[in-house]
Amino acid sequence: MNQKIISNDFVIRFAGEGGQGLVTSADAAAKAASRSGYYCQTFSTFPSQIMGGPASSQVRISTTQVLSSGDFVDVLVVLNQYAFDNHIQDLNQENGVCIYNAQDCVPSGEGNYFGIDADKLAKESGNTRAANMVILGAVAKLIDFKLESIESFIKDRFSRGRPGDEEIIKSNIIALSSGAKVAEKSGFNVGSLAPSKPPKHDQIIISGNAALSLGATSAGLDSYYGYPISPATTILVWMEQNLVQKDKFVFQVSSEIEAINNVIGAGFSGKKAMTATAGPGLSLMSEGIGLAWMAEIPCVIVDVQRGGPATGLPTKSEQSDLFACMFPAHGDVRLPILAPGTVEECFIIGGLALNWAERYQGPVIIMSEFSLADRSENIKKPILSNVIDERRNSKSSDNGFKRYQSLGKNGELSAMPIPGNQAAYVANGSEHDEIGDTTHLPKHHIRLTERRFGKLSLLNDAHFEIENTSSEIVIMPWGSSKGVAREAYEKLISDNLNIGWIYSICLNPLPKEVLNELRLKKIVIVPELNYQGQWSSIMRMDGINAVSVTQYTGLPFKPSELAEKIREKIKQTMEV
Amino acid sequence: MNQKIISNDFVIRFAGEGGQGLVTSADAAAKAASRSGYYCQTFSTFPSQIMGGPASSQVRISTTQVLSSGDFVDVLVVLNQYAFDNHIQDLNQENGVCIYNAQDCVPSGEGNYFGIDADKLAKESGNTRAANMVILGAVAKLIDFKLESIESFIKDRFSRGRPGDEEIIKSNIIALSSGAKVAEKSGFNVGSLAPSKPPKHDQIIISGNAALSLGATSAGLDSYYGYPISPATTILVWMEQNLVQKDKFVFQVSSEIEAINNVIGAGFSGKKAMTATAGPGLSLMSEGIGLAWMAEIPCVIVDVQRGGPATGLPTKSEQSDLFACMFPAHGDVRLPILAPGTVEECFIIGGLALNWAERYQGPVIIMSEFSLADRSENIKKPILSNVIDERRNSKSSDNGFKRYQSLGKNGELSAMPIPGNQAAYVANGSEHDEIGDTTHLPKHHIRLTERRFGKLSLLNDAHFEIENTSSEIVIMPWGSSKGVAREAYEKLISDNLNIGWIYSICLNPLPKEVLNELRLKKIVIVPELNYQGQWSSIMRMDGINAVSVTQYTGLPFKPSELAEKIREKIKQTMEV
Amino acid sequence: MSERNQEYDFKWCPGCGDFGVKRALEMAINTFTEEFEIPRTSNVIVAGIGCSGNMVHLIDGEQPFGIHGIHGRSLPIAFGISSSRPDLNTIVVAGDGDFLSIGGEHIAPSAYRNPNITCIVMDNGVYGLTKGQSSPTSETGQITTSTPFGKLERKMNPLELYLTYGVSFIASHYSSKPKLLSDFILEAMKHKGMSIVHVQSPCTTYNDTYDILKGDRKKGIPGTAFIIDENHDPTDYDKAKALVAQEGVPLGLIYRKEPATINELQNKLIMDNPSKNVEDILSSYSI
Amino acid sequence: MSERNQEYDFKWCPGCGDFGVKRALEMAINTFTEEFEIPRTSNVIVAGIGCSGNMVHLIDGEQPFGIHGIHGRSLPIAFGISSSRPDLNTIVVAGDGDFLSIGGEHIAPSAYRNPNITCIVMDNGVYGLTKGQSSPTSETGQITTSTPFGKLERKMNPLELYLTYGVSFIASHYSSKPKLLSDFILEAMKHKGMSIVHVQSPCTTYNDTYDILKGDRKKGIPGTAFIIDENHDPTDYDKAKALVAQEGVPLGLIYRKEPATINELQNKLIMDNPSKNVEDILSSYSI
Ligand SMILES: Cc1ncc(C[n+]2csc(CCOP(=O)(O)OP(=O)(O)O)c2C)c(N)n1
Ligand SMILES: Cc1ncc(C[n+]2csc(CCOP(=O)(O)OP(=O)(O)O)c2C)c(N)n1
Ligand code: SF4
Ligand code: SF4
Ligand SMILES: [Mg+2]
Ligand SMILES: [Mg+2]
Repeated sequence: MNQKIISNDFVIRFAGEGGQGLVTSADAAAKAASRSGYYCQTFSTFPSQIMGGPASSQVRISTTQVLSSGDFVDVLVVLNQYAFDNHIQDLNQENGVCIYNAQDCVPSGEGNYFGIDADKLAKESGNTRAANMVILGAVAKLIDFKLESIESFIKDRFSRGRPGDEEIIKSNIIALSSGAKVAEKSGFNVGSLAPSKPPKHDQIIISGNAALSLGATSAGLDSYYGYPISPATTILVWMEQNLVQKDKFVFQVSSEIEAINNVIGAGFSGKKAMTATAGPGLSLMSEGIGLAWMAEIPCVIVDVQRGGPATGLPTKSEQSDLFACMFPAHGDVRLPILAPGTVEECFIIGGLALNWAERYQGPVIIMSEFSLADRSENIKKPILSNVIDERRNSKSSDNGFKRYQSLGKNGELSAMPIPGNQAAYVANGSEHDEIGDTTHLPKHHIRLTERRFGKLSLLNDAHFEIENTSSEIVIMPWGSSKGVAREAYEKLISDNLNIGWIYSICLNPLPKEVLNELRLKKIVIVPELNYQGQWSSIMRMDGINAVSVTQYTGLPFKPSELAEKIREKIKQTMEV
Repeated sequence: MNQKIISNDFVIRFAGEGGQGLVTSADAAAKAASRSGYYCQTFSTFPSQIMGGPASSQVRISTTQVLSSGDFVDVLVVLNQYAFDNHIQDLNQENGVCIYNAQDCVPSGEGNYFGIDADKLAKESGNTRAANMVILGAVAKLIDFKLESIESFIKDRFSRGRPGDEEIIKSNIIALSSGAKVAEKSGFNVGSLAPSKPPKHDQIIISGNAALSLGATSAGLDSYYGYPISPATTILVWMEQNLVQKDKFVFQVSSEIEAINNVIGAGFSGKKAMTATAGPGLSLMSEGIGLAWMAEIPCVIVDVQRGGPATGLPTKSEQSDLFACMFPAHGDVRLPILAPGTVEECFIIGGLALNWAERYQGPVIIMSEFSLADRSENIKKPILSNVIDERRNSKSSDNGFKRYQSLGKNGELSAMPIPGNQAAYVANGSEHDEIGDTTHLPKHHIRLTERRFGKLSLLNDAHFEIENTSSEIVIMPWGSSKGVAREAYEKLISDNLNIGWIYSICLNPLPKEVLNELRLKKIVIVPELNYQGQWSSIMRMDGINAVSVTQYTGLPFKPSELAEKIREKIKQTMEV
Repeated sequence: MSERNQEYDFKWCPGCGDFGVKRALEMAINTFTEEFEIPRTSNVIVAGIGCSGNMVHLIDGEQPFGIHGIHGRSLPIAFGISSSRPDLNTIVVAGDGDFLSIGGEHIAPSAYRNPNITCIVMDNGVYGLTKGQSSPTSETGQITTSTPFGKLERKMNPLELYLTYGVSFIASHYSSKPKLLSDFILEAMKHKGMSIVHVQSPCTTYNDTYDILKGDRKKGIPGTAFIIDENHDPTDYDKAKALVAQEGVPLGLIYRKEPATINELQNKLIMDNPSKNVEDILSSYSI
Repeated sequence: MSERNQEYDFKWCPGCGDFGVKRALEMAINTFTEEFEIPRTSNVIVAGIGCSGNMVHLIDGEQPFGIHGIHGRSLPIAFGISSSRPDLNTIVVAGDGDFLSIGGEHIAPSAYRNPNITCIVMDNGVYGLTKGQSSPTSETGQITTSTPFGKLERKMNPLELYLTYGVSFIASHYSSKPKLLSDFILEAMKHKGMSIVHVQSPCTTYNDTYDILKGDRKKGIPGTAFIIDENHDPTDYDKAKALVAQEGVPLGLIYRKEPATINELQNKLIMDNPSKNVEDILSSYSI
């Protein structure tokens, strides 16, 4: 027990009640670790109530890029009995250690547990609010994380130029070391975190939703309209704080129906416009999204998925809105969909979606997901001058403009004039002729239906990954399951399975290269967080032999479990 | 030209402007013919404006059940130049004759055309409003239809116990015969309608929407809430006229969002409730439909399809709402769908959908379509005592009732108590436990997701057709394309093609027998009126090798064209 | 936490105004059920989405029926229930965001129909459940998570709207006096037609208005809440208008009249017109 | 039929009130465009779905921009345009069903914001395009295709609602005097903020109210339309309230005030607070 294992990777979880500062603790640990050159990823789970209720927040710290929230917990901090009872089974059986709040918890059975009276120690440090620091000190000690790094983090954080700063810093440092001492005395240790290998480039630490917002803003977002809904609310809040600039407009409106029609108006008027919502709001936007498709109006709709259907599981993880996003409205509609798989991709897609909307003159959907939107991760600091702000072709000519012509020989789209300039037309949700006037003659409906689907081919520059093309079996995750699928994939590869990897941040239209490759495969295995296997279903529509590995628990996959399920699925399908 | 061909089947079309009584003429012809023992089917097309605009209405009269609106027009009546120019190409090249309004139309070129001054002749008959009768007389003469039958129809219609009745009848009969005389003088004839073979059973003549409404009412519909929208408005109007009975409730509400939530309330309260809409309203109902699925509340939503997307083509034919109906909301949802293919099936499904909603405790979608909803057809008179009024299992027991238990061993569903009785529970759109209280724990979400999908298997008694199981190729239409597909199928069969026929009025869940049979087929050919091939796509999801023959013109298929397209498709796919 | 679901349930924050409203509603349901000798299960609670809507799971004692639907649609769901089953006591519980923002569209059409529904609106001037965004009844200038620089648009006066729409019973109150509040809820339930009891129910976490409502006696600051003058005649529409135009939060019955309910009107229509049976309707299609 | 689309287009029925409204709107656009020396393409017409909404395709002469959206959503679309592009002259054209029933939810929140939008509501008391169903402004008791036994619920008073919501410019008129009507539309366009010109525009096919509006001189029956007394002070809210409470259809300007528009408020907020550029925001995430 006293022989220290050196590890590249630790998961630290704080479990207790909502309102006990669990997220703050995990975030502080993530910040401190990333300042020391480690990679981090946080993950939280909480009920949909404001205070109290069982909640937890964790951080995974690693010497390399973190792909998922991991299988087990190496250091578990539990603040009450319920937390102990419900999280202890996640503790790493080998070296995991549980720190419990000695006042509120009596651990059952034997194990690597020790109690700490953080409140008392905080008081003794001279700062009743430093209980979190006591715990952080204990945690750091358990994984041999240098206290000095946390101390420097504390100094930065509390150096706010106020009179009491010095004292607060001092007491926090005392609290930190008193926690460390308890951990040392306990005799437990989890191992030693291997030295960090800091990347060469600058980094930022940011959540998925903030990255998406920042990406959109740096690509020229002009107007944002939204209505609060978990887990998309943080995008609205971000915009209200940051999109406060000349000629920009941001507003909390009265419903999602308003929001979708607002972005249609703004998009029509020549601006880059966006709204973000979750499932219930997406459903309400159905009619409006159909209008944007029909009248060909650039706008971006972000769906930060949570558990469904209906009000569903507002603070849980699920990837079950794919059918609803791909076919969001009545009539022949199939929307372009971008689904980020990492926080970095959230940034990229925030801008790309806006650019695509401009380029193909229509609505684009971004599908994020609770666990991705909410987690913090340190990523490479984006270079803003590299971000493209693509604008629609709006070349005006005469009045009575043929805005809705058929596609050109090379797929070019007729220009979309901007109000105030030459070349007025009517953007029409009824079927129409070239200038937008209503007509229901067969020839126009045929021509315009083909135009609407044809122009999707302009959206051909999204990121994709194809690896190990020689294998017949391929893993193809989408969206937020990318990281965990990658971890599972690497496990299976290291077990000498001959499988390939395909990933596309764009689900519609699928890049040609991806589609061609997929069609060659004997089996395409899709890990996804829904019941119906929605993405594999859509791929089967398109002639791909895809099967899903599903999970519908409200939680993300765990890497080892997923690897096992994939192995199972391969066996099954190869047997048939 | 003067040698009369005896035919089983004539198509008569009246073309002109909206407001010129075109529909009335076709309906009158249909009524008169069905009274003489013929089978009839009407079809109309008009712009979405109130008066004027190019419109037409036709009736196909036959000695056997009419399956479609046919390929060509045998007698074309055109009331203006535009109508002539735009309909003349539909005239049967062999024996077709066109009657034109001599005052408003100068036919171009040569052909079997003759003019008639119906207004003048009507005036001469002593009844300026009898111009339609003049034309009907001419039409009847051209196909050798007995004037006496029309005369007796006129007598019935105008015998209203008013003083002027006698005179009106007389003048109408004069008008009729004066029209017949002009036709006789013209020297043209189209052929002779073969003698009718009247069915043994009683008949009614009714439109698809009226049949659906009547079917629902006879199966115990209690409450109807709706908002006007073409082509579903006639259901609302029907209900407002007829569902005026004790303990029933019918109301035009303020939007489709209201309507869907109204039927949810009514369904929850223990009543059989229904609403009808078209695409735009369906999209607006998205969130509500998801709630009905999640909280498991019986209700029926009728989608009378028109051209989409958005406002689309409000008075045209399309079957493009299938994706939207099958996956109407965010989250894991897949709704039961009944799609009538004939007016008779409209009646059956009106009741069946309500019964299914009760049985599986959830929402059921009926997908009708403009051309089916709007056409009149003579069908067997339903025997009301045969109609089943199935009600939910509501057996109450104690309070704190476990309404959302897992399915029983034989798929039984726990009872759904009715307010006012024992056994209160909360119907919840958030994920919940047995009694409906909110919980987002994995075990409940897993259990209830499986419950919601599992209970679909209770819906296993809908009509289906499987013919010629020996062939590898099968035609499988859905909904309103059934009749025309059948006509094409019979053509192809008579050309000795070895193809089979599968049809199911239920698209989800597919009857087991149908699914098994489909999976055995090399190719399943789906004629459908949309761009994406929506039904074949969904079948491919489910492991069926289906391909579509699509059309997206806003018009129904024509039988010969469709037969050709199917032949083509078979060739293509067999070559690959 | 409810007795029924020990495992996991929703809890209001300590001090949340909704606790008081819950007690008031429980008392009103108890009395109503006893007085009219109906089964307790003839009470149906239709809940909106918000902290407030969680009320439906938290009622103590023998349970009424309930439906916890989607955000903003409690009124149309209630209309479906009450119009189909006029024998039930249909109660809406919703927050200000739910009832007045996304659901605001349903109030006027309902008022024109006058269905027999009792609405209890828990107004805390904020979106509680989504963590403190501005609502229609937030103050202009108020800082919330979605208005970090202060809310820009005008504040809604819900009582004035109800009156203009013609809601046939309107009371206003706050959550601090459950017993008093329950009297008005009971009256509202007894009222035949659409009734709204608009309750100031402070959100201690995001918009704690207790002090503003009650004032501070020590500091001599008066509260905004005031008891309606006992001479106020609630059948006088103009007086009611004047009352709701005043500053502050009136406590008591603002307006009441008794026009026919939509079910009464429809019943009359059915009496006045020949009832149709299905056989007759079918026969009208004979050829 | 428009010059532009000979092949197939929408036509109003002979005598439809919307013809008059169209002429009035054309005149107002012409004058506004000339007076402010803006390009004609700086006018944007946002149309609802209904006979009335077809206006957007039928404007004679050089075309303004237009958007013909979905039923009931003209106001939120217009808000997206006007808030993003305050330089444009944003005009809504919609029917009573579109604006007041399914779209009714958008009026109040818009009014609280006071965006610079001019709404022209063509009220014919009926759903024209779907063939004659009852609308919020149909009379109680009126027989329509959806109320074969007479409409049961109360009729809406839209002018009173606009006032209560706080719409900052409200005029009422009818379609029979296009020149007069155009003056009010022009004023509404000039008004900075949300303006509504509510026009009685009879539906000759399903609800011909010309005679009721104008009365019958021969028979000595007075019309319901009356010109607003020239002493009426449109800046007096209470007088405006009294005016719209009267029977009949007032012709003229009912109310006007000039609070800041939402864009003015947001501009002020931007001036008052340090503007953020993307570099700064990005840096705040540095580790
Ligand atoms: C269609 C939809 N939009 C948004 C949400 C997210 N949401 C849940 S509660 C709520 C607002 C709650 O505010 P309020 O109604 O005032 O209730 P409170 O929590 O303050 O009691 C919102 C916006 C949702 N569930 N559904
Ligand atoms: C979501 C939706 N519901 C219903 C309709 C059908 N619809 C088209 S126009 C209309 C009402 C028209 O009435 P109004 O707005 O008064 O316009 P009018 O035709 O009288 O000018 C309706 C219900 C639709 N297009 N979309
Ligand atoms: S957030 Fe506010 S409204 Fe919600 S439970 Fe807490 S105090 Fe009550
Ligand atoms: S139906 Fe009425 S509103 Fe529509 S065009 Fe005709 S007259 Fe005008
Ligand atoms: Mg609130
Ligand atoms: Mg109208």
